[in-house]
Amino acid sequence: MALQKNTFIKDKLILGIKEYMNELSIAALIVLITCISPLLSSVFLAGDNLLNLLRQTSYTAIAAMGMYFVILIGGIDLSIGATIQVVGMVSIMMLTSGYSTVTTIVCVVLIGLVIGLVNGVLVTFGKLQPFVVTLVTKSIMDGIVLVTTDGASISGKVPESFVKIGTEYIGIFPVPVVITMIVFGITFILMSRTTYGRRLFVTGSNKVASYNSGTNVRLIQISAYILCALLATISGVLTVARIGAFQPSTTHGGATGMELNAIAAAVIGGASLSGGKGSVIGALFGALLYGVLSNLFPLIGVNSYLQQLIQGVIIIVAVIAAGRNSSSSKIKLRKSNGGSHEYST
Amino acid sequence: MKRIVALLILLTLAFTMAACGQTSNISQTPAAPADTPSAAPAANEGTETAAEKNTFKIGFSQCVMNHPFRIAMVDSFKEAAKAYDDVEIVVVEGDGNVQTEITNIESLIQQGCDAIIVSSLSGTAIYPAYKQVQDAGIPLIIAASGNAKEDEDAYNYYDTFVSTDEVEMGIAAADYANYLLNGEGNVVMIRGVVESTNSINRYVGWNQQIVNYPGIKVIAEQSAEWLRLKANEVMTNILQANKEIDLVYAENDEMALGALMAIQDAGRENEIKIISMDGQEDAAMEVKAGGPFKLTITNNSDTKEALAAAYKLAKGEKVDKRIVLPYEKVTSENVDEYLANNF
Amino acid sequence: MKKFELSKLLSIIMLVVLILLGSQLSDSFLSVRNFSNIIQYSVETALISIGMALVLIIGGIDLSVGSVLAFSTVVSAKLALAGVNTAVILIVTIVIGFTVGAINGLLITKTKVEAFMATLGTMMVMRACTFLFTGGGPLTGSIKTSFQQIIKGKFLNVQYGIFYVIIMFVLAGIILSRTRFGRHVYAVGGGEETAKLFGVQVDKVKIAVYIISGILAALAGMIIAARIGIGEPRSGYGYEMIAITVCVVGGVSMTGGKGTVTGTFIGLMVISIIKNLMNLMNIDTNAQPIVNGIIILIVALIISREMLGKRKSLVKQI
Amino acid sequence: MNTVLELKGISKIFAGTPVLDNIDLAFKSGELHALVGENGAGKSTLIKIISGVYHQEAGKVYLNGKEVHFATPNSAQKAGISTLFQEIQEIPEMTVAENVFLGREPRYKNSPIVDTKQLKSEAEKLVKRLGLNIDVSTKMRELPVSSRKMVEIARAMNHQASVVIMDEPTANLNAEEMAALFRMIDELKKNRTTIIYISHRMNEVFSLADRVTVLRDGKLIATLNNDQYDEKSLIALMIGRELTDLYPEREHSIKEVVLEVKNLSLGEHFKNVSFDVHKGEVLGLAGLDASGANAVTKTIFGLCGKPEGKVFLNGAELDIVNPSTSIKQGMAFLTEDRKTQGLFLNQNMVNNFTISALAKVFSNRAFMKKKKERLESNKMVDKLQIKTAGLHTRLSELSGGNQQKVMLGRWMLDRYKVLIMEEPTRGVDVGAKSEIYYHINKLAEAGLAVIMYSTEMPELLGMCDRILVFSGGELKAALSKEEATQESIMQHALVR
Repeated sequence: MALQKNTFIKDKLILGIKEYMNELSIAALIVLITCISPLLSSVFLAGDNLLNLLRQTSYTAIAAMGMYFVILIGGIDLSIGATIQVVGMVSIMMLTSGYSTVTTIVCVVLIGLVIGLVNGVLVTFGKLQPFVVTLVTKSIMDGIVLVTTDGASISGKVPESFVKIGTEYIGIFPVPVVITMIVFGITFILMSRTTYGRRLFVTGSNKVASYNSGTNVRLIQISAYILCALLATISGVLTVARIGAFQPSTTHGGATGMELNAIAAAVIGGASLSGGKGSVIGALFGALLYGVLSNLFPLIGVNSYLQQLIQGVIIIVAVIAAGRNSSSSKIKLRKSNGGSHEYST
Repeated sequence: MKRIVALLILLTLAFTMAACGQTSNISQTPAAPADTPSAAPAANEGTETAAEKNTFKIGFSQCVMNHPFRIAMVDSFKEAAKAYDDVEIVVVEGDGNVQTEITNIESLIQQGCDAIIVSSLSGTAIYPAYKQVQDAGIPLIIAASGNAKEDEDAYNYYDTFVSTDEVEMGIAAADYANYLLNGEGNVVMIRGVVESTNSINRYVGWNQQIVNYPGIKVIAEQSAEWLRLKANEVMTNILQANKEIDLVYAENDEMALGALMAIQDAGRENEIKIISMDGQEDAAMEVKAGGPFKLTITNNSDTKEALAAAYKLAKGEKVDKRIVLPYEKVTSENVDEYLANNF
Repeated sequence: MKKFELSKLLSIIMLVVLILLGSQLSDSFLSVRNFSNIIQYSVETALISIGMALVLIIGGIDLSVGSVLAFSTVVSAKLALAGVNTAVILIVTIVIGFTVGAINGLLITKTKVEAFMATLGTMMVMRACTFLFTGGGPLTGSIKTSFQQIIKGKFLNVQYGIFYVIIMFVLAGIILSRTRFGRHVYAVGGGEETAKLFGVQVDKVKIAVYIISGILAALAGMIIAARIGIGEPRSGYGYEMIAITVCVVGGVSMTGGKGTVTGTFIGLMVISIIKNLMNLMNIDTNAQPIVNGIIILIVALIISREMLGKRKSLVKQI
Repeated sequence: MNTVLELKGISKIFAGTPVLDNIDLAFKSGELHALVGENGAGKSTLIKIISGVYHQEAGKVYLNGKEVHFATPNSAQKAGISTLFQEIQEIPEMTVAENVFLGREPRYKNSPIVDTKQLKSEAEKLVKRLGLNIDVSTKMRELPVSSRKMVEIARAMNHQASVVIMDEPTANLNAEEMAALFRMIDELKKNRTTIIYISHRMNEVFSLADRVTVLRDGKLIATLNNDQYDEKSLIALMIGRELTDLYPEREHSIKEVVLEVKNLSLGEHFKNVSFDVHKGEVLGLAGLDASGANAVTKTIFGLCGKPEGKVFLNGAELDIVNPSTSIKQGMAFLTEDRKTQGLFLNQNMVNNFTISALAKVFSNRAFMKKKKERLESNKMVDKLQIKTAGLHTRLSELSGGNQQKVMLGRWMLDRYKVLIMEEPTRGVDVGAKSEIYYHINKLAEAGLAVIMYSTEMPELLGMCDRILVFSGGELKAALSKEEATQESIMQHALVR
């Protein structure tokens, strides 16, 4: 008998722990930082600050969860910062010219959909590297924003209902935080409970095998880019709703840096750029870790360049740690044509 | 497990670095020697009793620290604070990213500042932070944020606005161009990062005024993102494309200097004049040298006024809603004096 | 050479078309002076792109080049301002590039970190170091020494920059196509484990390639310091993306194993000419990213079609 | 005969489990020494230690009496040990000549510059010696599989090694190429080169080996001269028990036609192919490289786009679009290369099992039935006797035979009408082979129509009710079980 019946429950447990090892360790780290934070700053744990922290984190967290889908299938999306810009611009332009909040949101969601579709189609049917495709779409969207606004900010009368999305609270939680939790809930269920999630996951692991076992790989791939762009859209709406005005920023820094933050968060959370690894929780926790540190550093008075330096080091160390954790004891040999063979003898 | 250990090591490292940074680079300099070194917790406890306190905590949020002007602001702020024996200052620096700025300002609020000075280039995007400061009941002073006019939203958030008027600077540049060209000529405009507030303001001012001089034509307008190297290359290409150029207007000195190099390389320094802004030392030197570089308009980086306003506001006194700092036109006439006074 | 390779010809055709188009669009385009300008200003991009091409051929990526460039710019400017001898500056620059490259290489080979993440980390760290080094703004004071001659100097009335570009490409071409190291670079990108089994010292080749990339980026930084005469810490933002674009347009595959120095040169010319033309024609600054993006997309699509066409296979490509 | 290479007390441990346990073995000069054993017996590990890929935990290796320690494959090669690995080792983007000389490129004296002329001419000479007709400037990826394998053989020969290790060298070769390989082996033996030969194909071992060493579970069981064993005794040594019959009997009850292929054509690959497959039948497809046999299986499953002609499934026309639509209509497909085309190596067993039946069996609308998934997967592990630590095990941690069983299990979780198999037992040891055959029979008995494409002749002969032989893109013969022999198949396969 290869497997005993009583191992069934144990197996389920191991399955769970193994699947979420990365996430658990990041969560532990966040808790740890929170616990030692009073030693560094008395302000960090104050109620207001924690809520602020969560709000600050929510924009990145939503984008990181979107990025997770693209990274999962072995792609990358460098255009989300530009997507956030376009979404913000269109929202404010529509709202200030009298469209209602609902109409505006429907419109920008459609725009997000189209952006994702374009990325996905170019990658899938254009047979182009995702890196190149999304770099190009980013460049084009940056241009569109600059041409439309002439670089100037847009402000004006924005309906109260829209601003509330960014500023109000539900219970004690700011709306963006609640929306982050909802997005997380939906994506979590999508990934863990639906066949679509399973197909995404295995497609990232081996595209050809997934195709051969009956997955519509092209559709899955395109859908991942659409999901990513949609979540970027949500992040964009939340950002702009908080501000109630739009400020273009196409050079480094600003929303343009969002793609790298999102990638870093997803990877710190255990995703691998070669695909087929990681989880939504990981992306969320990765973003949270990032948020905790970028909140804590100014409180304890770390110089801004030193902050950047530390962030860089964190990325490297986190990725090294994630790699160590997942590489099993087996030595794998990659075969020349893409497959791999273990030491089978 | 390994992962946790690794991250722990890293974190220790990070905080050690942070601690090191605190001693050298950081800006939490209690002006009053009597103050305890662990300023943050002490201040926090003390917020409730601000009125009875004999020191005031004034926060300064600088948006970015990659430009001489921005650094000069912070330096002058620290310098000015020394004149007060009951002021403690906290400086936070952003990395040019509005999210970081907002986080920083929130941290100033959390640390219980009695007045907050914000210097931002993020236009309207920073307004939520302004609102938070206002909501927290802390006086807000805007310094050198380059807002064109008191626009409605921001006006409600801040207590006073201390800055040069960059639109005026643009107008002055256009006037001087007209003077140099005698009302007629081809102008090349080199712009900074087009979406940055000061580029927009200088651009607005220039355009507003230049329509009054119909003889002056802008024949090329390209961005060089505030950078000397980019300006050098862009200008080289523009020189290639245009045989008749009379004047180059660059939105900052760095770009003007890059353009100057290109003009010298092309051997056209006798036909082209240059005007720009910022009043950097090397630009002033060029003006003094008497070459094509004719004018640089200084932006005022002195935060003495802002600090004074903040101090008054913290004490509960009233100040003017808008304090306009003077700008200075540096030309061959006053360049010696300028250099002697400032460098 | 051996067989008729359309893809090679294709990029040359694209270049020719672009030049013809340019001559129609702008009168000042087709002149010796303008082309010397184009090449003169592509020295830094050329250096970084050659390094990036090598890195892409081994199947990696190096996002840290822009930051390495910035760091070496401020360091060499500081040294030049202090009146240090140019040779010493050169050595220091090479040491900087070597160190960062070696760190990248070691991270990627020894700790098995994905190249993207490892170099993203060093990118942030080096950028931070650059600002910490200058304290934020550019180093004050202008360099007015012989140091500037490294780029301003002329030989036979031709600026050094043009020689640098020619020498670098010829050298890289020889190394990549004619030396054992060059073959091993292709082998590592084409099939790492196979190369290992065949006796190629994969890790050493990888580390060497990242070091080369680092050194070239650092040299580019030194040239910038000489060119503009100051230490500007904001130098090099986005250069990694420009270099990757140059390589991709030149037919270097991001999946490794494919790409040539000739291709990289053509890619560089295409990108530089587009930039030059947009300035010459005074195209609205705001619209430039759009034009740029669309041209790159078209070129990339053509190249990818061409590569697909060559792959004959029974099974339909997904 | 003197000893060239000697292993003393070699042990190797992976993840706490010993894979090799105290192996003593001596290889003599000029002999062909076969290593046999089931997958997991330690053969590949042993040769990887000899060739410097792995390092032993204990024990010593002596080459010509001197102790050696190879840090890298490179140092082993320099010492005269050349290895031909099981998987084709190549750089697809490089030319044949460059591949042959990779790592040892000829150079101009005292310079790092490669002598490309010499490189090319030497490669040409070598390729000629092997009787190959290929241009050495072609890129590897442009060659058919068998030629690529031959190039690799050329590379191994090129080292003028004193020891040549061959791991499954004939796996991708056609008959002519095999003959060329055997000629090369003879030549090498004449030059007193030692050959260490690993193969699952017993007939090769019998005809080529001077001595045979049997490994089982990491232990050395026996080393025998070629007159000391027969097939049965050797297999018994390998699996540790008597194997009654490799190809178990199946109840023959051929019923109605399930799949009807009518005048199917696909470009240059095959023309006008027509045949039927019956319920409960195992139909074999045989043919050399590019004969069309393999293209037919792939085409029917929808991997090659829309072909000309028609295919009927239970009387209704089969809509050939892509694998997804084929699976929906009741087709199942076991791919030939499990690692690149079939399995998700970094995923657990559940994900690998249930993927094809997700829509029909394991979901309610779009939602997964996770409990059912685990339950059924567990049942499948028991049914197929897969050796694993549990369902959480990543596929990369399983042996080849167990991986193959997982792939087979994937198509047993739902009711399919036709199962197409390509090389169902490639790289699988004898024990697992017989188990897989057993399950194929069970499936056929349960009413599945099975189409089997294989290059392993004994397998086709042992398993199939009928064998279709292809050549030059045409269906040349349909042989019944009685008519089919190795000779009759080859006769039709070689017709030009």
